[in-house]
Amino acid sequence: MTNMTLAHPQAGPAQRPRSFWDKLRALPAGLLGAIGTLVFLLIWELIPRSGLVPARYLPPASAVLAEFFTLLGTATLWQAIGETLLGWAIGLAIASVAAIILGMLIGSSGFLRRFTASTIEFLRPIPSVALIPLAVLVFGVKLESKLLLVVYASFWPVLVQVLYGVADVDPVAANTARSYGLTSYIARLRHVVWPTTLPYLVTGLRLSASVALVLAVTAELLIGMPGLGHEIARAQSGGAYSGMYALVLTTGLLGVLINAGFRFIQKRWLSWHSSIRSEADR
Amino acid sequence: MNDEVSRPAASAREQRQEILLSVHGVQKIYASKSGPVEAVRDLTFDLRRGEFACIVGPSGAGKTTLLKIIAGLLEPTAGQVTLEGKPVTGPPKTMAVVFQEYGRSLFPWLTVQGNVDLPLKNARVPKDERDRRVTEALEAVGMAHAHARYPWQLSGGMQQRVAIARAVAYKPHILLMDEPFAAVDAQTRADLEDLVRDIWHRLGVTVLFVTHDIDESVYLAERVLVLSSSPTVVQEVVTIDLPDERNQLATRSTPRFAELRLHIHEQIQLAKRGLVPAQIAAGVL
Amino acid sequence: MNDEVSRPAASAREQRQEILLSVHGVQKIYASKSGPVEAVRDLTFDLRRGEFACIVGPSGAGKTTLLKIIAGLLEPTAGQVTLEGKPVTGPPKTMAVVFQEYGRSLFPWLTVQGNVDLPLKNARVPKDERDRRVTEALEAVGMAHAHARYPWQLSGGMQQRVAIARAVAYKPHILLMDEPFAAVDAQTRADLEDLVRDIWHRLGVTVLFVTHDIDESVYLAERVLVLSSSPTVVQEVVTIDLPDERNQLATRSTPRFAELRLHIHEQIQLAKRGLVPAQIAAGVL
Amino acid sequence: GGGGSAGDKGIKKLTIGLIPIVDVAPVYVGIQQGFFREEGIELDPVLAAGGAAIVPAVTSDSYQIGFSNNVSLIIGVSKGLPLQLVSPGVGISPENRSSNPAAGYCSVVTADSAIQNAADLQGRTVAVNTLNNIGDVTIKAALQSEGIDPSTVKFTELAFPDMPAAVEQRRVDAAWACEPFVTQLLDRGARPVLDNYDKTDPNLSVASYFASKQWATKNPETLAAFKRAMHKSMVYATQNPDAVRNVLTQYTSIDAATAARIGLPAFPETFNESSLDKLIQYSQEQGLLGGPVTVQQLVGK
Amino acid sequence: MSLIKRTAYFVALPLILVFLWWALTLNSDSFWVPRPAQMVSTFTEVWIGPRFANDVVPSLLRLLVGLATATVLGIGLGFVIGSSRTLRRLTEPVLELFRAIPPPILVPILMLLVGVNDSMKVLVIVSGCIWPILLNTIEGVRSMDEVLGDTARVYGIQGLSRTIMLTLPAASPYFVTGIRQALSIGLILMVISEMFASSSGLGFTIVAFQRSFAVPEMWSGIILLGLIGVLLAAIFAVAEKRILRWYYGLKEVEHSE
Ligand SMILES: Nc1ncnc2c1ncn2[C@@H]1O[C@H](COP(=O)(O)OP(=O)(O)OP(=O)(O)O)[C@@H](O)[C@H]1O
Ligand SMILES: Nc1ncnc2c1ncn2[C@@H]1O[C@H](COP(=O)(O)OP(=O)(O)OP(=O)(O)O)[C@@H](O)[C@H]1O
Ligand SMILES: [Mg+2]
Ligand SMILES: [Mg+2]
Repeated sequence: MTNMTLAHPQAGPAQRPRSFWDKLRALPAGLLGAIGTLVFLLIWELIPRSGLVPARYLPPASAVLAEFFTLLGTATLWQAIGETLLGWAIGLAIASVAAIILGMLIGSSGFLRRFTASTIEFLRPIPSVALIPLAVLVFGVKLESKLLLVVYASFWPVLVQVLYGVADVDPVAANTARSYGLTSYIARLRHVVWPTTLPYLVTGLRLSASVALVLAVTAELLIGMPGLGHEIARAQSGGAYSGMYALVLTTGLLGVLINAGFRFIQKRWLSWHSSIRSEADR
Repeated sequence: MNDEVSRPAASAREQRQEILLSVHGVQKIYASKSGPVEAVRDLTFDLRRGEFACIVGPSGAGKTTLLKIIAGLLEPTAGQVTLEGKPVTGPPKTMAVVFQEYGRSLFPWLTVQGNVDLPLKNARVPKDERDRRVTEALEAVGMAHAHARYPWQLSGGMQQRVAIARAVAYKPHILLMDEPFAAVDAQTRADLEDLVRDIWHRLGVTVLFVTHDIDESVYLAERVLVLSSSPTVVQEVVTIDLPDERNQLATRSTPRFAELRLHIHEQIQLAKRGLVPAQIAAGVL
Repeated sequence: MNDEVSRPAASAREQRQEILLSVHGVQKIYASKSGPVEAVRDLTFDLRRGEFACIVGPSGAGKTTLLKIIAGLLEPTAGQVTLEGKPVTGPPKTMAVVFQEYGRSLFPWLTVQGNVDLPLKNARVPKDERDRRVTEALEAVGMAHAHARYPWQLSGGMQQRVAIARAVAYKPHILLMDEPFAAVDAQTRADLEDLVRDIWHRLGVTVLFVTHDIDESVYLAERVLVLSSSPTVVQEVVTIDLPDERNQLATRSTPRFAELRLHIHEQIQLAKRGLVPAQIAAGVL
Repeated sequence: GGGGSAGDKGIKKLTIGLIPIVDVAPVYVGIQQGFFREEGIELDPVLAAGGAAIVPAVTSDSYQIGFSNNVSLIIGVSKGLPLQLVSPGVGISPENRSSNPAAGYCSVVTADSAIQNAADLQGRTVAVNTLNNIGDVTIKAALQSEGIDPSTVKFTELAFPDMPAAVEQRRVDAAWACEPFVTQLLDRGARPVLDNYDKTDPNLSVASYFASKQWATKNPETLAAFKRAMHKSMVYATQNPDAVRNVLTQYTSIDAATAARIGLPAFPETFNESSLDKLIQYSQEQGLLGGPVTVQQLVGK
Repeated sequence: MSLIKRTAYFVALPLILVFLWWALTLNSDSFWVPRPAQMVSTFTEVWIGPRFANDVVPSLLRLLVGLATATVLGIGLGFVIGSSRTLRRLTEPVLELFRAIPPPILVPILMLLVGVNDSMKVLVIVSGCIWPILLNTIEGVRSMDEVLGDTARVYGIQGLSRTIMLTLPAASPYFVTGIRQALSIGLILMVISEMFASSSGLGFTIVAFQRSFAVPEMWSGIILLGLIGVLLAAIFAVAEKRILRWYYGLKEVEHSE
């Protein structure tokens, strides 16, 4: 990839017109990202200003950003973020712990894997939003309802990843462990299965973290529990579109932060794993 | 490399005539989708304590199968393996195995130090002694400087040396190695061969070494067991009467070396054509 | 194996004295995070059409770097590579490369047939001729029976033979091979060595073969280029005056073989210690 | 959670499930005025996104009281849900209409100049917030009373907040909107074409506060106290529309300027039982009910 | 494994669960939890008949169109972005931001921008499904084996041929993974898109049942969704096994001893 230019053997003058691209390519990653963001904001600004879409429905980026920064100064926003994150964190924690324990159990037995496969395949695609009436029935309009949705949706990615991870234990590594006296189930779990599963697990957690956020906000939006989703619904029902977009932006940024956090953990904990290694090489 | 150390150990070895490992009538039939596969028909041989034996045989002869049975990782269909008087039913505590796939047998999430340490930790060896043994073993293979690195930061030869260090630190009575150098380059391979002989000399451990490579078997072993092709029996046992001090260039250039490798080569050619010398039929070594 | 075919090809080869590949003053400096790394300092040599040359050198000498430059995959920092009179700026049409990592150089989603066929299809060779060339090439490497299998269903040696068949079917004027047998077992390696010499004889292609293994270089080549360690120059060029008919056991047991390998071995030891014979300084072959 | 039965003496805590619309303003006014506290009730209003979440919450005792439109409640009771209407919530009255001539309450509005009256709706699409509910039930009833075949009008679902944009962009031909969106639409030149509530019954009871039968029988005193406080709140809200407008900015995102201009519904003191009967009848005719329902059953007599 | 054994494994746990459900609801008379027998009759009553053609089929069509669009867009964009490091770096923050926005929030926005129609619903599905496909494709293109790339170059495979002969198959295991993830997201979004502004469709029907307190009918809808999910996953698995036969063979070899 580094020597792509070689693919075009015509040297010299033919390469001149590419100089802008070459300059761009030389910039550091962070700066390129910033440029990309700016271009996106510019396009967003221009679409309503040019009248392509009425500004009332899609306010220009500048208006939304201004609204966003005003919101940042209000306690309401931070309270809403707090509510959303509370549901997110508790739900994700419950789902992960349950999925890890179940995944390790099911994954380490061929019988259990086959026995549960059809049920898992059936339950997994059921959209958690369809469970809203059930949630409200069982828990009422309380945090637990949100949790039910969040837990149900974020349980599956972790479970599936843990199952993959457990199945991926290298037979050579397992044999090595056995021949060096790591014969008990616990020792195998701790020294071989767990470290092998960890990278899969972290990937699962990363997926689940995003799903959990989506579900927390959706629950707030549809059931009407306090949090960012509810604020968005309120802004929308009041026709305060810039406020609504600012809140959507907040949600997006929150998602980005969560994802970045998990990437950081991944880098720190899993520096030994090939996927991270190759990332560092590039 | 091993000039000074080898002599006392060698003389000590001569006294040890006790049988350490005994393989008797071992047969293995795999159940596979396309019917049963007889990988190993009937293998019988003994290893004395402190001996260095190599097993050679054509590809698919069942060398890996045999090694796994000895290591207690696989149950034989018939026959028995006895280690230090006790029948082997699971991985024995006094045995260490070095697998061919070094890249997959080192745990990538542990450092070099951690890899060598893990079996000791699991065996609840006290911390002090563990540290001492790990350091010694890493020094023995010349990897002490890299103890904090991860396996994937090492070259193939270095990784294989770590795997050997792990086995050494475990202080086994018997060391099994399954084609350990098949995937390293020739120069590293030569270095590792010398390393293994050196360690064998110094620790007086019993070594059973599986290889494809006739030259390697002649260079390394005191005795070479030649396996027939499938269904596998012991085709011949060749005693390597080369001097105990060996040198990659000198030893390999001697006429006796050439004779021995030619002899084994012919035996394997015979084995491939399915000709088994009469003496084997009797099952005597 | 190659007894009957080799003689006429050999005589034809003697007449071909035309320079096919010319490497002149090639230098390569990698830009890396920890500053520039000079992998290759100044390499100059020529290959005649139909020649079989081996490159040996210590690990990290820049053998792979050199090969990639010749193959047009990497741009040299200084110097020039000329193939058939034209400077190399991208992968030339008349060249084929066999990489060391056979497992990674075959397309896993294509069958053996498909892999060999792909470059021809890309070059819009008519279907009839393509089929003929693919079948011929697979027969030449003894893989015709496995044409419908996928690469990952084959053993390492078989995979490498498919990679060679792909190069052969491509009908290159020059064939580059980068440590192609480093990761296959000794027996397969010997077979593949004979296969490569056989194909070279039959097709009269020019071969540049990079290896770690001194024995292999002596066994295979007409000429061996010994590289110094980094910063790399050509340390010495050794003409292999062994008879053209070679045999794994007989040839390797001859005294001349032993002499040649000892000589190259010593050169590499010198190179490792940074001693470069005066003749190299002049850049003359 | 049985928050309602927290100790018999002293203050009772009640959770009430509301929707963030104009209709529930009396509850907030009543809390402000201390009517509930006077009756020994600490009322905790919780805003849900829609009635769909409130009914299960009331049956599971998460909320003790809920707010919902009457058609939803009629359907629920007809399907066997143990619910009971406890206080009137919102409705219309001729006096109220006359004081808000232009800005209406929920009614069908359109910006399409081709649609002049209800008859022009034939073959067109009307957006309602929820299908098979009070909106389309009363619209169909109103159309029928005008002699128009309701099956010629197509209904689609759209959330109230999305209606102004949808009407303006001609994505639907007409919308059955609620405040503040009716006012928004009228500001942008839309015209009312059908006053479906008025056509159904000039004194229509639109929505109510309800409780579960079980809770109501177990807590008769608390229920009575709630009814008294709610009654006071309704009377106060009817007499002090400015207090209602003020309170709107607290629990909805309607701004003060809009709040000052929108039309307010009536806050009736009693159930208009005949209009409830009409709603039952229409719902029955339109095939929405699971079984027979009577007004007595609804109001728990 | 024999067919009988496989079937036994497939139905064993579901049967046990249904039995438990039956046993637990034997004596309860909850309004919200129907009994198995009642469920079966409701299910056939509700879904077998015109409702299937009027509500289920259009929903599934929208889902398929959405998935197909997301696949084409995701793979196409993924190829372009994945093959240039500069482009990757330029777009990364914006893509991350968009990916993090919960799709249900986009419904009102898309309604404003596109209107209330089938394309809005399809777009909602696309807006959620595209991310796993796009990101996986980028990853696949990015992590293509260097040796494989060099091999192709040496044999003169460049430009469009390179895309068709090398990049597409090499990245296929990745985007297939993406499509599999998109499948379940798509189903969720199909329901959500019909929850907001609709008058027909499977998601709408379930919500309508829920709002009119038709509890057994609502449950039957949830079960139908589950069945559709299983069916889609099964169909996809068959297709995947065929297309990626080489990949699974390769993995099997790598993972066996
Ligand atoms: N799990 C298995 N199931 C069925 N057959 C097997 C299995 N493992 C090995 N075999 C068969 O048993 C025979 C011996 O295999 P083994 O791996 O022991 O040979 P080997 O001598 O180690 O060969 P190599 O030198 O190629 O490593 C082969 O024919 C092989 O195909
Ligand atoms: N992309 C790169 N960036 C920086 N340095 C490099 C790069 N590739 C190779 N080098 C350095 O260049 C030198 C020569 O590398 P090269 O791979 O050509 O050696 P080699 O002779 O093929 O070694 P080996 O026998 O181990 O394959 C080494 O010191 C290596 O570290
Ligand atoms: Mg083996
Ligand atoms: Mg190299």
